[in-house]
Amino acid sequence: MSAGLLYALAGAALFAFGVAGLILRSHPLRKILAFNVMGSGAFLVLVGLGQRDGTADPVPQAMVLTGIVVSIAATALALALARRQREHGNDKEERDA
Amino acid sequence: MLDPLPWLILLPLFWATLAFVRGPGRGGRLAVAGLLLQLALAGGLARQVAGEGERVYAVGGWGAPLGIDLAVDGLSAVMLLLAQAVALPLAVYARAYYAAHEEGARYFWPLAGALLAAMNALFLAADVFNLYVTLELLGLAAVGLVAASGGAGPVTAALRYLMATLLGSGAYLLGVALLYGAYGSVSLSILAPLLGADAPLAVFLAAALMLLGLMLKTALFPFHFWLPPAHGGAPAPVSALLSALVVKASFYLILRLWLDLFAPLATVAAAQLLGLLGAAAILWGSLMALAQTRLKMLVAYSTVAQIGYLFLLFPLATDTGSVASASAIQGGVMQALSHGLAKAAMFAAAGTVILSLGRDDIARLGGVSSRLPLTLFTFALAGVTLMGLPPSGGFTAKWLLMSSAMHSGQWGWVVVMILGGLLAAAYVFKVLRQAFLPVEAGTQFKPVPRLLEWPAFLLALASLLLGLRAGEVLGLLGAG
Amino acid sequence: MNLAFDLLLIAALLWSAGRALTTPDLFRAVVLFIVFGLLMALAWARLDAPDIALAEAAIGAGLTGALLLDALGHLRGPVRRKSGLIAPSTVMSSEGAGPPAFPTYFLNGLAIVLAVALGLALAGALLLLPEPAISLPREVAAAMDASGVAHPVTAVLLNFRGYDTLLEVAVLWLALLGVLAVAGGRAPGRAPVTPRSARASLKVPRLLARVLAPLALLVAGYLLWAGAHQPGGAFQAGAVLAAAAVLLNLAGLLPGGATPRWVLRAGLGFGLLVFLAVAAAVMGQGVLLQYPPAWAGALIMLIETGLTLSIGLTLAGLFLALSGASRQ
Amino acid sequence: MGEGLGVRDGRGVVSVTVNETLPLLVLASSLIPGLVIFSLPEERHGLRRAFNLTGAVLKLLFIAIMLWGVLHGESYVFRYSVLPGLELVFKADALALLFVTLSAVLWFFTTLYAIGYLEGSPHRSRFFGFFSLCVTATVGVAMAGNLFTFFVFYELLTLSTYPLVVHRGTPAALRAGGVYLAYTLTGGAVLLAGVVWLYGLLGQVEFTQGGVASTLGPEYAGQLRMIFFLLIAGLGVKAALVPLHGWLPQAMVAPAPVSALLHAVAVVKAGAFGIVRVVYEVYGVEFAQSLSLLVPLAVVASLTIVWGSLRALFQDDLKRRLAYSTISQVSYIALGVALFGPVGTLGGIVHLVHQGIMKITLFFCAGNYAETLGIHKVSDMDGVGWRMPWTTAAFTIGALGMIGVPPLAGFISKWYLGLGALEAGMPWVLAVLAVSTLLNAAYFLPILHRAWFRPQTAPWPAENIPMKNGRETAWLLLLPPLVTAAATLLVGLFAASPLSPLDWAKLVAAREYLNWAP
Repeated sequence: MSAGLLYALAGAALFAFGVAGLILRSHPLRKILAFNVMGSGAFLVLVGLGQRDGTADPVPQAMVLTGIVVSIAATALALALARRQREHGNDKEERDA
Repeated sequence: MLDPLPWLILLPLFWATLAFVRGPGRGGRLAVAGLLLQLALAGGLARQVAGEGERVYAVGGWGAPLGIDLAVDGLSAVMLLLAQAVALPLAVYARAYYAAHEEGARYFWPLAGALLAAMNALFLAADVFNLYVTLELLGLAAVGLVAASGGAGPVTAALRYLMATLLGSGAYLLGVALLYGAYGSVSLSILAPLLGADAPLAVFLAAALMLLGLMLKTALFPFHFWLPPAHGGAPAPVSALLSALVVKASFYLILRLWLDLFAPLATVAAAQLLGLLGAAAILWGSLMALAQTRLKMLVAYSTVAQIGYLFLLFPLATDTGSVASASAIQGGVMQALSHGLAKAAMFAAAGTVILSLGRDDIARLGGVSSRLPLTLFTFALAGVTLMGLPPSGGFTAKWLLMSSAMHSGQWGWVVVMILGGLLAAAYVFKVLRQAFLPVEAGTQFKPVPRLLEWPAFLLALASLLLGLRAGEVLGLLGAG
Repeated sequence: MNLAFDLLLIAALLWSAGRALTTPDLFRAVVLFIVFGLLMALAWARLDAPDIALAEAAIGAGLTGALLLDALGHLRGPVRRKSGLIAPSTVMSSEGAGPPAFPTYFLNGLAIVLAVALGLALAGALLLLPEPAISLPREVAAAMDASGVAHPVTAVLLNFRGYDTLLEVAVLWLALLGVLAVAGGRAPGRAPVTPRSARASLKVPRLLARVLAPLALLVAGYLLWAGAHQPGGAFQAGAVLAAAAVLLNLAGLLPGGATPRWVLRAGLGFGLLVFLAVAAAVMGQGVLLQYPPAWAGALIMLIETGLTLSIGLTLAGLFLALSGASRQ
Repeated sequence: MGEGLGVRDGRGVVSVTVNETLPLLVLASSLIPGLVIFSLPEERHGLRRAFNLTGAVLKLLFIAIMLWGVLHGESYVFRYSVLPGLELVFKADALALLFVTLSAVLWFFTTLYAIGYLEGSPHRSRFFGFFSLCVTATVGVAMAGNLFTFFVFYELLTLSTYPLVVHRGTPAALRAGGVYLAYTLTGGAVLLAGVVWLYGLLGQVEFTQGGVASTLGPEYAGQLRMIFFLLIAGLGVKAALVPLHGWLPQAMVAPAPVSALLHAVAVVKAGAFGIVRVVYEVYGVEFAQSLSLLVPLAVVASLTIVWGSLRALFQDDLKRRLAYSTISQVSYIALGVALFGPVGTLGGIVHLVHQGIMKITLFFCAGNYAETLGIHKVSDMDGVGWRMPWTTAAFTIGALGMIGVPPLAGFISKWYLGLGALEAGMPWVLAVLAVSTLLNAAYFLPILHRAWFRPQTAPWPAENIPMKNGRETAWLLLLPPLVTAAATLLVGLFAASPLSPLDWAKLVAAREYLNWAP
């Protein structure tokens, strides 16, 4: 078994972890972690599977670079929303108190 | 002469960036001008397709599989036209709306520009990884627009929407990875001939993952949970853009993949399952719409229901090449178009009512019929399309889907469509009847600018007249 | 030996990811996630993907980690009351609050079963997959001469699939827009909410920041220049720039803020505009993003320079807007 | 996307001749005033009136031209392709002209009446706008040249009448509107299923003398029966066939001019007219007979006739009594259609016109009683004949006509229906007619008795319009019922003369039964 395929298998497992986490965990920060794990899983499958014959393949590598940037973009937006939501929660609590 | 194809993607990005540089809340006029040009470009492109048929555009001159191809056929041309035709009046509406209602206005124009660029890029893409990038662009722009007003409700809705859309694109991306692993290419035109019924398990998994992810983004029942709060809670121009166009974009992609890529893999059972989910969406969405007490939530649930009709085409189009299949696809596309126009009009009308009345309780709409007659008329005309009554585009869609169902002997869908139409009538008239009540004591109707009422009316009128020009639309659809 | 290393690394990856998602303490979860990111960088290096390894370390583990740690103070614990009493959360479900009801159990169980099934099906599918029909590495190698650069990943990223990159830059810029819209959209005059744990864990000595920041600038320049023929490029360089900005901010030398002035806005839009302008300009000759062969190298360098600046600003902006917004 | 997925040819009309434009002009003469009226400010009464009446007169003019033309062998057809194989067709054939003339004439008088009736009430722009749309839809139903076009306008009729029914905005009106929609939209949906099914089998369903369904082989008999059931059920809602009639008594909360139009020409009649078209020109009466579809239809119609009359007996509310009477009377049309043979056809078709004239008279009068004296109940009508002699005279003519007293319009209808029943070999229908006539007398004569022969016992509930210069009520309220009452008398008296409704109905019947000369 080539390293590529091995890491692709690991990617599949990570993806499943991420999906489960995204569905099961309720805290937004945890969901953000889960989504990142899921993304990393998909990236590993993309590159690992593409290189299962053992030679480097620049095309999926470039795609993953794109994917990483997309991931941080989504993460930042999600964090902004989660923080804003929490502030609303605090405000509401203060009003209620 | 300008080649419309790449400019449909570059132009909205240009005006979005410039609007951003100009500063918060600025750039509305630029956007309207840009959209006007885009509409002309989309029209030009449609004419090209109608005349010369499908067109492939190799970005960078490399061509698939090394480079990225863009492609346009009848279906993409129709969807591009829809997107610009809905967005232009909505941009005019949004300028008037945000002049009266500042919340959420700060980054509306750059976000809307990015949204349109993403949508146009998606309709033109012919490469599954490039489609992933456009999907992310579209999803983030949509989430940003929902959240932009910053209120507690919209922010919570946006977060939920973001998680749903990220899960969806994650699944899609894994599908892309599997396809690349199986065939070594991500180009639709290269992949399509390689796929057969004997494809390895990974390809079946890829198909399932990609379609599931897109169904989540399209908010097909039971994945609709994120849609009503997001569409119902956003400012009206945003709700209109989202309900009219964004869910259609991911539906378009489902249709595209189903027809062009995964056709050999598609089984009758899978198609029936999609149809059943669509039927459940129609019934559940309509019932939920009927149960709402807030106007915009009702309209949002109506979107859940109307999306269901789109998915009825899959069981009807199983027997590829037959009359039933052709008219099912035509019906599905007509539904996407007419719902796009009508729902944009309806959300815009609801926004006008809210701006004028300062509230959106359905039970307290008394007097709208006499104080905002044009807006109410807009709502009613849009409602005619949703109910699928003649001569609207919604009726033509339903006619085509029903004939297809009868041709293929699938009577169950006919019953669903009839029930769906009646339920739609129930929730539309639930609003209209309240509007006929006398003005409630102590209610102030703020005067609204004409630019708020007329764009919505034109959209509703377009959704109605679409039924009479269906022949041309379907002609274009069949051209590529 | 290699196999043993791979297996160990994969075990560590799975462990850190799993723990990050399950450990009860959020701070621990974030730290575990950063560890996961660094392990991922190792994995990429092991897969002959040094570009991704660099990006993963800088962006995936570094910047994401900084964002997460910064957010942690605002998101940890149940919603606070003025009186200091801890009340059950209303807006956000706090973790571990009471036993879930039956349908939740059922749905959770279903989700776990589905995830396991998905993982197994994927594993099976991967093992059964035959060799692909098309070999893109060969195509890339054949077209390298015409690409204007010597490093294949850069060639793919900025030439063969440059269009993806164009849209990706738009995604990044868009995320910043979203963050600014959300973080800066509040009504003025609202009382700020000071987070409990604040940013104590992230304090950076000023001297360190003053030394590291110019160094980072140098590294970024090198990465940008190197990208043409070896691993590196605009994204990695931009990430290093952003890291410098984050350091300065943490040292208190660079204020955060959720409403950029126009010069800053112009800088943020600059990279995208340069990219768009090049894309549009070359269309006079041919199609979208088709560089004239003689100019390809120069144009790519131009785009990359614009992108580095813009990406650096944007990534830094994501951090500064988020942290600045909470301190307004 | 594969070839053949869409269709290239979606062109509409290329060139339009005068003969093609006339049907469109007939539609436009109420559509355009309607749209203009919507945009008029509420207080522009004069301009609104001008648009309304100009439209009504123009419509009459266009129809007169077409009547003349059809008698001289011209044909007026307009076609527009919506989808390949799906056309909007407007055609002025004999049957269409019969109905369209009736609608246009009665619209004219109802407009006059409505102007008088709504004097001083709010939301008149909205009212007259939808009123004009409603007539446009009715005219479209009348001139529809195929089943699809018919369906389009049939649904438009539903939509444009709803605002009229709920016009007053009272809880009762809104409730009635809800019931009305529930019935008619469901009916429309059932009709749609039938229409789509039939189009699936036939490709095109153009209204053709002798029908088009008989081209299908005998193996389709089962499907055609199912489709017939769906079509009649869909149409039966508007035609108020028992048990689909529940909406009609509720809808009488609408203002009197609306009720007048609803009961005489627009909604109820559209349903009945649709049944005529389906039996004669979609199935063909002989083919329908061979599928044994006519006897069940006759039975349903007979049940409706008797049931409606029975219920009318027990209503104290005048408009409600009239509403149940409509249920009964409109089914004469369906009954006539179901009687196989030219004479029955004649009876059914002529009743389409006669019932309209008589019933509109009665509703005008009921509106006058309510508007002038506040009388809504039969029990308040004691002595009203001497306070409002002209109105009551008109009412009397209408009521006697409904009972079938010769030589009034209703007599002609019943005479031919009776003869038709014998010709069709269904003598039991005579018994239905006899019972119905007795019941008609039983619920109308007491009203006349109260009005003329009982002294006024209590003050009028609300005398809004006082007696002035010997005029019992406003001119615009009085004139229309007098004209239609006169017409009730005249179409009966001069039934045998050329161009009378009976004569025109003979023309229609002669075309349906090729070997028959009246």
